[in-house]
Amino acid sequence: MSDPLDALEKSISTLRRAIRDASAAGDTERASELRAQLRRAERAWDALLDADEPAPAPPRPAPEAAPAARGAQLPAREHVHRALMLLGTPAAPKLIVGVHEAFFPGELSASKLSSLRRDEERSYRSSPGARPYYLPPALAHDLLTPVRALVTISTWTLEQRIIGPHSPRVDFLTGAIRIAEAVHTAAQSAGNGPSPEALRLLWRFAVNIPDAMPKSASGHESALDPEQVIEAARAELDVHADADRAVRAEASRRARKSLSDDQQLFGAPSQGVTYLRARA
Amino acid sequence: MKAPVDDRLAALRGSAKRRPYNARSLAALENNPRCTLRALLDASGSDKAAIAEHAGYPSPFGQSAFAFARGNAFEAMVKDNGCAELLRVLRETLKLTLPEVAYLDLNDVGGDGSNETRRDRTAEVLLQAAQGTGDGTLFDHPMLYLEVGGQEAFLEPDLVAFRIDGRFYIVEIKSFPIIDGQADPAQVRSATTQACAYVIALRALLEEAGIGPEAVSDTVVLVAPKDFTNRPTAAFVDARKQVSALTRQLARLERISDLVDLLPEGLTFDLDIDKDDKRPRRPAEELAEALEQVPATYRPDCLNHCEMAYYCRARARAEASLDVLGPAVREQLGGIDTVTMALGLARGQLTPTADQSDMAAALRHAARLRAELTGEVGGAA
Amino acid sequence: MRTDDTTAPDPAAAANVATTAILADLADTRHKAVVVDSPPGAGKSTLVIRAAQELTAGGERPIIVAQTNNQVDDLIENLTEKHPDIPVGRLSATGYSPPPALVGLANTTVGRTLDDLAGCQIIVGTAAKWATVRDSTFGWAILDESYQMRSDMLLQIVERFDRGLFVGDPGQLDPFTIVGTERWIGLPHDPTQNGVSVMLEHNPGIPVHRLPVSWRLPSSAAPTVNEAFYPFTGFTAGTDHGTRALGFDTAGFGSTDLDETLTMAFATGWALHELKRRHVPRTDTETIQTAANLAGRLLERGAVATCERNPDGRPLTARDIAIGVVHRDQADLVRTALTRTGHPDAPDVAVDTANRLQGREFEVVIVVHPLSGRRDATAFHLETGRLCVLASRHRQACIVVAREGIADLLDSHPSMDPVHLSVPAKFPDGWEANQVMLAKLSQHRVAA
Amino acid sequence: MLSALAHVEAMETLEVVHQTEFRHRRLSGRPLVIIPLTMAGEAGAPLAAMVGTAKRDMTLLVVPQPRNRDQRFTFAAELGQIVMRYIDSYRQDRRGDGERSHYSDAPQILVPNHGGIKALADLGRMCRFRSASGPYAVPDVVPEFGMWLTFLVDTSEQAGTSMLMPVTAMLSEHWATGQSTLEDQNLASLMAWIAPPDGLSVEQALADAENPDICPPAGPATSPEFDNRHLAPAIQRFDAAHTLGDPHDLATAQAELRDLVAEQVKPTWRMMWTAISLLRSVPEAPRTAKRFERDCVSFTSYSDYRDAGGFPQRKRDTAIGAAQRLSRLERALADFEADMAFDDPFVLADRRSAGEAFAGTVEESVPGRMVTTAKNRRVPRPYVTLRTDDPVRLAAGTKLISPSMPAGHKAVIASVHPDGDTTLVTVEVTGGMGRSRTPNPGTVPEPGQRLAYLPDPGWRPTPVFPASDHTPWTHSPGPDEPDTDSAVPEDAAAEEWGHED
Repeated sequence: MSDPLDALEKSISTLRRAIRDASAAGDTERASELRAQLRRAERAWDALLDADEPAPAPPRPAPEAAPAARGAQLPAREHVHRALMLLGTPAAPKLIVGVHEAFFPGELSASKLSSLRRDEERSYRSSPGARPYYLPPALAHDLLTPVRALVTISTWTLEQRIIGPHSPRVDFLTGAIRIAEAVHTAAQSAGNGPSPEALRLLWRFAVNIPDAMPKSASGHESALDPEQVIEAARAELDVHADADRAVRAEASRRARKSLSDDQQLFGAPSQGVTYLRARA
Repeated sequence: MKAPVDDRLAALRGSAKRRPYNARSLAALENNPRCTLRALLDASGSDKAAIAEHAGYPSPFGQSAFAFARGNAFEAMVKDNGCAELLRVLRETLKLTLPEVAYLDLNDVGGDGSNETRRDRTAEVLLQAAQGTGDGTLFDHPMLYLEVGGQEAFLEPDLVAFRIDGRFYIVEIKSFPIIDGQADPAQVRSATTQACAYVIALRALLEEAGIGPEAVSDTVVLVAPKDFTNRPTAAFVDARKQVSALTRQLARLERISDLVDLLPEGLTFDLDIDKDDKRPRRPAEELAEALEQVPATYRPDCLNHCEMAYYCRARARAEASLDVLGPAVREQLGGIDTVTMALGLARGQLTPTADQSDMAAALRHAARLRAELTGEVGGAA
Repeated sequence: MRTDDTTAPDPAAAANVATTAILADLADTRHKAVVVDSPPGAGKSTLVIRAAQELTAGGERPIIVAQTNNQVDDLIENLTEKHPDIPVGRLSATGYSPPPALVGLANTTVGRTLDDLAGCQIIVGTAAKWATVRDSTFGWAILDESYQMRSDMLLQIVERFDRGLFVGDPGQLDPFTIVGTERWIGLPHDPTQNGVSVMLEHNPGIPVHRLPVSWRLPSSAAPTVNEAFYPFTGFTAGTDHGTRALGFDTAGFGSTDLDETLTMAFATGWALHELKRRHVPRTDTETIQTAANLAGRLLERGAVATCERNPDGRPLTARDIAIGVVHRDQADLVRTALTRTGHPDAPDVAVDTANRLQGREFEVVIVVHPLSGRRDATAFHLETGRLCVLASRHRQACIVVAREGIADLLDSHPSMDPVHLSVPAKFPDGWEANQVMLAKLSQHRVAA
Repeated sequence: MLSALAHVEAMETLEVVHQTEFRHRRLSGRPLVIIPLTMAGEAGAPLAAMVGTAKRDMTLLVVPQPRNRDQRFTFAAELGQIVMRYIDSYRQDRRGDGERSHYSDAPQILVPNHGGIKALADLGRMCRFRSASGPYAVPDVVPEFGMWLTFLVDTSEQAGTSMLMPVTAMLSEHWATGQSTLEDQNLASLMAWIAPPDGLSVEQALADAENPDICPPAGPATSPEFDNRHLAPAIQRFDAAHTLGDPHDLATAQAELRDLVAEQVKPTWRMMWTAISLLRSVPEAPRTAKRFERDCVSFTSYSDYRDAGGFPQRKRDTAIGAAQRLSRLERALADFEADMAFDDPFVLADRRSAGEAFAGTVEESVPGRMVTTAKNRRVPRPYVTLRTDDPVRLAAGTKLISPSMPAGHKAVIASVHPDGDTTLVTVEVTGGMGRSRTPNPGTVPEPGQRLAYLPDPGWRPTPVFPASDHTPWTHSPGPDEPDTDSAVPEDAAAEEWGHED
């Protein structure tokens, strides 16, 4: 028992028990103090183990942060607008960030996006028309209430901003076509070609569209053919387009008749639910 | 006779708010149906964790924030972009046709997220689909409803898919992986049992509209990450046995009055929580006394799922019950309940009853062999 | 695919229709295999012999694969009796000594290698023995009791034949392994599965026939066994009410419980002899002695069985009676208990576990219920096949000995079975089957 | 029954009880201990591992952000290097010639519990199909490490092997506690019974063992409380530092994470070595050496396969592979159980109490009995009758071996007769008597001699299956259906780690 290691291990156990007692008694201050002691004791144990033991590996250098690129100074809503314009469909913040990172320089975080969305309605209502465009939510086809998960652009038509049962798929396919076109353009241009992020984004779309992947798929994005993706997406789009268009058109007609201008942008209040009941 | 039972159950719970049933607690009914204590605590909607803690046995069940975050992130990813990933796997497994993509979000109804509104809206759209007048294929977070032992239970599957042939499928999205076509059976089991509650609730909903049970498949679709990737894959789980097992347990719940009738008058598990400092005012000893009035059936695997397990284990230890050692030992000592009895018979200190004579002979023989051996190798331990 | 139309009203006619369809498929060279599912006592052996004879007549030299030496001996005995003109070979391991019934048969040769049996037109052996044969291939194999043959065993013998007739009872016990591993679950070629399922999994389109008539089970038993263990396929009893009957030689006196139970069984074909409720080890003396005493009492009083084979009645002997148990130690104890009954013939009563009683037939079977006296039911004890074997061995009556409390045990049974992906649940479910049996037995209950 | 009684005794006395005389598992002189930790909710995401061949020689590897694919493989490579260095040290000394030569020693990896094996299995599966070139390339050692891990995990499924073992299994094989098998899987609880810390009663030690503040879980899962209270914030700080790119902050965050994880894993590390020294104090069973020889052979043959650049193990067994493995596993289990009963009087007694073996005193012996064999030879077949108190449930015809007789002794039960409270068993001695017509002295039990018999697991022919490229029609899909299981999955490279969102 004369081994200092044993003695230290004992005091470590004692410390742990004391921590348990302190936490059980709700004494967090004492517990964290004891924790610090425990940590010191554990370090001492390490030191005792072997004087020659190599020091803990030096932390691996972190990959260098991407240098701030041009365009980074644009306000966030400009980034969002640009990404949405590329997609041409209502989109969730995550996809907007994805499109942004794939095709545009600068920082855009999802958290920034959500605070942005809260501001839009307030800013519109305080002075409608003060801005060239707003970023309102999409509208549900039945209740015409806001679909808060999806962001649109106020300059789009109501049809574009309404979400019917088929719209998520239609918008996904449309988005796939637009992204493929953008990748294609980048590949044709004189620059560096599409970014890895862009190829990755396209790949994520393509794997979920029948026949959009090359036949002998080795499974990674570099093998993708944007034109094939476009063709495949169009083929499936043809299946859904009519049904989707009909619902969106009907709903927008209804919206134009029953909703005020600002409601046409930011959606009917949820009292609309009673209307639904009556209809059902 | 219904009212008195409900009153007795309410009295058992006391001043605390009733804990409503959910898919998880319904699934837990299958774990240890023999346990009276658990049945009463569940039926009365008592807070088992709080009771166990006040009795001196805080339950160690907690969910890691990582698991929670991962579960949510995976489900969101699967449903991103118009359920793109989900559609791909459902087209593979359920053979959904190309036009079957219509998506209805039932997480709220025009911003109204109350259970009742969502339940009504869910009923409306699912019945439309079943009757061929709706065009939904994917129903995101519908709100189902089931009456359990006279209490309401709101149940929220991850997704219900409706196939063109007129069948609903419960789709469970889980973040544990399917590696080379296999997943952890315990996790599959718990996901399946929860899905069974949805199957039963959905069937109940359709039944009111005169639609038979075959409209809801008892094959559940499990969507989970494939291998070590983040991409989903889907697998079928044949839940027929679990559906009938859970149906049985729900039926047993209706018979809770048999158990309630056996309880002493005035028994309650009320903690008498102080309105201000949220601490129980009831003396812990008093609670312990109340708990002891009710028989519990402890099994070691209760430690994996029941909040009361540590309490019950302590009780079983105090009673020297062989339950502590688990079914393997119990099985060998059939008919003997306690350590005291087993060793008393083995050492010949207790006289066996006629019932026990076989076991006593076997125990004495085993004890003799052990004595010979430990004599040879120098005593036990 | 299921092919047979079994709506024929007359059992014999229905069975003929099925047999004709099976033989037609055998003659049809498009099929690599033909499967025949046979409920208990549906004339499986008759079919095997008929098929062997037909194949031989068509110029084939078929082999027959059975699972145990007893099964091989029985098959050979039947074959030579029905077709004394066909030379039959018995492929055996060293150390095998044929039972008396086979010793004097002129057209049977026992050999250790195929060379010893060159002149035989049909060669019969156990799967284990066939697994040692190399480099010979036959046109046809008839695989008897093939639902009890594990997939890995089939793999060892499959190269010995081009095409196979798989015959067996899907309701009986599945093969098992002592090795606990989940690594093969969900694979179509899981080696712990039975050979028939694995073969069908890889060969869609194989014709699957079903024999529609149980010639063994009396009309009192066929519907219950059908409902409990074969819920998705129907079969009927081959005999009418009244064709089979049991009667006592002597009037009962003295031991009333036993007599009451025997009377119930004789009158209705079923009896549940229920002992008082207790949790007991599986070796519980009282249960075991009661099972033995029932047999002893039956022998003591003497019984006459009437049936289609013996319309004028035939006295039952100890060899007509079996006692079925779950565990081997129970069987050992029952054998000892039989000697204690004092009846000189009692030791001749067959006593065995469900596994070993598979494929056998008796007039009266006494069963120690797998769940009797248990505190909880394990998957092993709930396994449908086990109860199915025990409840379907009899031609006249089945007596179940159990402690009270099985209903409660089932009622509070937790469903803890692991659930696996993409694996169809095994049906019928053990719990449901037990419920059906218990519901039936409760109508024939005698409290002891 | 005996082991059940041992647990009951332990429960009453609150002390562990021996249930074997020996340790039936080989314990290497230089085992490699690995304690793997994984991140909750993630598919086989390693969080950390502590690894080393001595208590004082330990390495802690931590993945600061387990969701990051590159960091995971950096971790796999680092752990892989340590493990491969250890394995390679056993690929040096080879004995024997030609085909039959094999390495004289084999590695032994010890993990705390079965979960640890599962974690290594997942890691092996994750690594073995990876490629060191092309897209998503990983360091060279990763696939090699993955294949070796898979090999070791596969062997651990086979009874009696010792190359990868959970320490809890080794401990609970020897010591019976007064708790359930479920609780026995918790290393701290098990150690609380076997060797409670100085000054603590078993009861107190047990309470401590289930308290994550005192005994953090032995993994692979960490305690949810630790995750939420300490680990999640620390990972967040690391991520933040990583994003901001300040090297000083990053180093601090990383050091903090290391300290946190070290605090969680070190109590288990120390306990592992205490457990190992406890196990060392239990004498090794005689037949362990023979089984270890088989380990060496299988280690050698896999090593040669790797040297020849063999493919990684398949995702799932083929029909023939599965059948072969099943036969191997069944055989090994039957042999191991017989070996244990043969070596160990405690195990034998357990089987005696169940009637599966018996011991007694010879009452009568007919050493001169002869029979004529099928080959017409006269051979000695003595009859020996024993009287036993054991509840014998073996039937006539059962083949027997005996640990009390010289090697090679074989017998078969001729008859079993109950006689009052005892049983008379007559056996025919069939082997181990030498080649002459009279049995060698000492090979036939004599009256008054005490001896034990147990069933002979016997010799079984190794089953012969079709060649692996000739799966027969019963076990393979038809020609028009594709074989879905090629040796290397086509999507190996595509098995990417997904979007980290």
